[in-house]
Amino acid sequence: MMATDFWIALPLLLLAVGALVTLVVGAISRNDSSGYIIAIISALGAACCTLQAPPVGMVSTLGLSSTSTVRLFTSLFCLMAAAVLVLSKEYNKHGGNRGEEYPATILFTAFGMAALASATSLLTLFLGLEAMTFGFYILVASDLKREASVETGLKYLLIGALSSAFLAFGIALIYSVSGSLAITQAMQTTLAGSSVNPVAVAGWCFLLFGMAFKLSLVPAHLWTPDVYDGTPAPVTAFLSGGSKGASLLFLLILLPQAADAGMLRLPFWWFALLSMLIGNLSALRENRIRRLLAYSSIAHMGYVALALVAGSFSGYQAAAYYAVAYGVISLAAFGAIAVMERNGCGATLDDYRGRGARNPFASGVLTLALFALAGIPPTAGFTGKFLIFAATLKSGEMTLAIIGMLTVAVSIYYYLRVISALYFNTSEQTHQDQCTIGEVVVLSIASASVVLLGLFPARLLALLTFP
Amino acid sequence: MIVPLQHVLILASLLFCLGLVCVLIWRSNIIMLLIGIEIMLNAAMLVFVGGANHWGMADGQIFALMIMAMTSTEVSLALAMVVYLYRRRKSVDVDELTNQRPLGHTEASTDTAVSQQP
Amino acid sequence: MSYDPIDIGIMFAKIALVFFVILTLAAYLVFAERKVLAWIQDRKGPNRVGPFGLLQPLADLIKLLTKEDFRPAGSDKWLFYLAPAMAAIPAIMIFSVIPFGSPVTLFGHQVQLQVADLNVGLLLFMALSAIAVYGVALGGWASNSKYALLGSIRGLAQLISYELSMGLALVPVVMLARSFRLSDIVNAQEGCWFIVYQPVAFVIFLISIAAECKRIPFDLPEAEGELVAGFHTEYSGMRFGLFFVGEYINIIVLGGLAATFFLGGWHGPLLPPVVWFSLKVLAFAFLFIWIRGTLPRLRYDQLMHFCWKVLTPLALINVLVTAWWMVLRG
Amino acid sequence: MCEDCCPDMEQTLFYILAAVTVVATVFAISEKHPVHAIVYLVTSFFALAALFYLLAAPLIAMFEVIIYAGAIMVLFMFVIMMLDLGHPENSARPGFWQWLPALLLAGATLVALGILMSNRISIPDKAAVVSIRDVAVMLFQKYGVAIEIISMQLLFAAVGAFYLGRRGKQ
Repeated sequence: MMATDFWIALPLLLLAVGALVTLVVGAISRNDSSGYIIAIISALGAACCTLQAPPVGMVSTLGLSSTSTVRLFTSLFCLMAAAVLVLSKEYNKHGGNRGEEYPATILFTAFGMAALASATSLLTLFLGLEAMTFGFYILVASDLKREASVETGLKYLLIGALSSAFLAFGIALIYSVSGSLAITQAMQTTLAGSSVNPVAVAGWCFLLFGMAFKLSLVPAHLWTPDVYDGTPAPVTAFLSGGSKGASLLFLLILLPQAADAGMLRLPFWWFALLSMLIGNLSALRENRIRRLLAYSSIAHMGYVALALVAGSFSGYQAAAYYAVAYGVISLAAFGAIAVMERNGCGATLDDYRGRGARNPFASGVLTLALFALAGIPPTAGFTGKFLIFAATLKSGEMTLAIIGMLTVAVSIYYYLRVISALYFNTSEQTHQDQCTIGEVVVLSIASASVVLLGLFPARLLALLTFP
Repeated sequence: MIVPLQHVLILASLLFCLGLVCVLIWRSNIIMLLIGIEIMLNAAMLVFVGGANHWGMADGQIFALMIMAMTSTEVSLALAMVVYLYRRRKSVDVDELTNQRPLGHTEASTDTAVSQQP
Repeated sequence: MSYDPIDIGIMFAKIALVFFVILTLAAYLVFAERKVLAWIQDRKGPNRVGPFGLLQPLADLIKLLTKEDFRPAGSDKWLFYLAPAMAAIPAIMIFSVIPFGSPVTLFGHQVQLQVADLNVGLLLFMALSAIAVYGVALGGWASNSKYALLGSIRGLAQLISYELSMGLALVPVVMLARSFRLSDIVNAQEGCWFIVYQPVAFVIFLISIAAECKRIPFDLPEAEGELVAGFHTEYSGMRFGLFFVGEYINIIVLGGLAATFFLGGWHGPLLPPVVWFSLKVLAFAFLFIWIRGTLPRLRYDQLMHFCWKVLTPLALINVLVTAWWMVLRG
Repeated sequence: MCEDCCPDMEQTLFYILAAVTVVATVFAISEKHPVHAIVYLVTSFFALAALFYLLAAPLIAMFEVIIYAGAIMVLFMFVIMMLDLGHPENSARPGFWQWLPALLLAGATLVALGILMSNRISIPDKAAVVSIRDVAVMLFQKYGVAIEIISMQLLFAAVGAFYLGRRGKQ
């Protein structure tokens, strides 16, 4: 193993070793917070390593790549894990959910994401995705006090296993055509443009259907509201931001390698159309805030699919930008919800009435995140949508772009409903909610990045390069 | 290669479809649902092994091996969840796994003497 | 693979020989067990049928064959009939990969004294012993009886757990021999038996196969003090006989495997290879009987804890140490 | 086609085993009784393992039996026996309306696949034999990272199962 190999593998190693150390320390020490602290340190350390790593190209001995995109996403996932750990520490203490397994599993999930990000073969890519999903099965079910949490975990597991079966079959068909698991080779053989192989087409259909489950695109979206609703709030933040981001990255690693992705235009077209319409329209009727955000996430994945319809470099760049932006935004949104729930807030919109006065900080963050989701200008949500629609229009998908813009306009209504519930309903003032320093720091950083990403997208876009 | 690759692929798709049918018709029974998913994954493994044989490379076999390991983790976790839920509500019906229903809703309480045993 | 009629004939002859020897040996192992136990407990044992009671196995066979074949009400007919076969057949099949003697030359043909020399022989053994679990599980479940069900649940847990430690104990053997093929493993021990390099693995393997045979001190699935007869409580006649014989076949086969993996298989000075192999197998069989005569039964939780907290970690450490040793030695 | 001594026999065996696999799977999924379904499924996996052996993957064939038939299905069996789920009369048999969409969907997929695959695949037929050693070398050298990922996942399967199973600390 050479030194560059070591540098490239270091974030992965840090995350894995951190998870193991957390488990061991948790088994020895009686105090839960030591586990969280070790986990946070190793996640941050992994993020720093990713930023420090020398910019070398592909390394053949380990089969891990280290392009700027890869390092951007790896550090994003690590930072997100650290943020979620900070948020969970207080949330879990409050909910009486003890144990070192939780922080260790968060690190493991981040490990899966990082492995996925740096994969150069379909095997590592698939296993990274599965490891991440597997971590989420445990995390979703982690609230043992509530039966509903384990129920949700089981449901998520069944859906996840089904989707991984589709994914595995799709990859198998692609392999049987290309004869290689290396992504570059497999993509160039199966999406070659001329002389399309029917087996490859079938493989891609299965693969896309499997990914539709993971991304909750419309024909495979039904699990999303239930899972978002039944999961501990910090985990929802990670699930919404991290898992969607990693699944998008899965597609973004594969698609740009193809010589001609034109044959995938049609499925993405339908995914985009249905997700945008059904996601936004279902959210209109929803009264529980997490289910509302779940439908909104379906709609946002529709926008990303729109960017993939474009199929050009700018489309992929827009999709990657949106993955980052959506990750940060949902971290802010669900982080704020976690803070509020920790202070005894219920699940429906009615419970959020008057929260703006009781908890101005969390409400402010939530409002900002909702503005970003709605696509109000100075935020990352606006810039992301702008990039997506620009790429779509450039590729000539006029109808779809116009439908997309209309659904964005519709979506503003239900985001505003939440905001109006927060601020424009007076309720009896009882007491101010408490926020810990960690929560304030995390939410402030997340909100600041939502705005900064929106104002200065160029720096980020420069990092998002695709072969 | 003893048979053309197409025949392997057709057999695998047949198995995959059978697994899918199993998942779709036994939506309410977690055990059968998991079995259906296992059948689907086995179909994927068959394709990988056939492909590995066709191309004379070991990659496909390794992927099949990894699928096995992955699916065993999934099954063990799923069954742990089933046991957890069963201890609390005496049912393994997926239709009851909706958060809107009142919790503790039980059905067809069976003899539990066995579950107390080691 | 060539299809010379003489080869095919030799193949069938080998299969017939193995069948005959194993079944006879199993029957006489029952007799030997009764004799040895009697000797340990200072009594005479069976001595009425034939000279020194030597025809006792035959009498037992006749008794089992003429007994009523009984099936409890509410039992699952097909599984009830299938289970004894599922317990006995894998045990015999495992013997097909065991080399029981050095290759000999017959009619100008080189003949391996082994039914099938598979390149994954060791894994075949693991696979078939995994299948053998179904005999216990289905037998107990299909009987529709509480004792049988409890016995088979225990049996399932025990067999899966000990299969793990057994597999881990075999990993160093594969690492040393660099092959899954049993004839390669035997040949690799020509100079020095693996028990010298791997005493820990040998002990773990021995304990695990005692548990796989469901013998005292690990006979929890059929603990007669608590569960009447465990998973085969409801069986009678020849179906019970199959379970019973299957257990003794298992002893022979696992003894043969222990000899193959750790004691150099058929290697040995002076005596012909086949004799050496038989001696080793019989020594293991005697060891099992001896253990049965002297040790008490474990409690169920002790049984599981012993496997998961002692044997498995120990086997893992052993694998690790062996790996380091092999890396350092180069 | 390989120039092996007896391709016909192996070919016939392949089709027989394929038929056994499919038929056993059909029985397994239409069986109301979970234990019977598992027995059929073990048969199917056994036949599938033999198919893998014929397709020159003896390692996968053996692990198929050890892991699928010997561990995963036994785990199912264990849970069924421990939770006493072997009473089919308690679970509703799926009605015709549950069968219909499933069969339609599966039929459509199957027809599509059949049409797709009946076309000749224009890929070269390289018949190299993959030995167990090749698999091992590639597994531990080229795909070392994959091993690490899957071993972490196996560890966390144990962690998750223990976590769900603990009662004292709740």
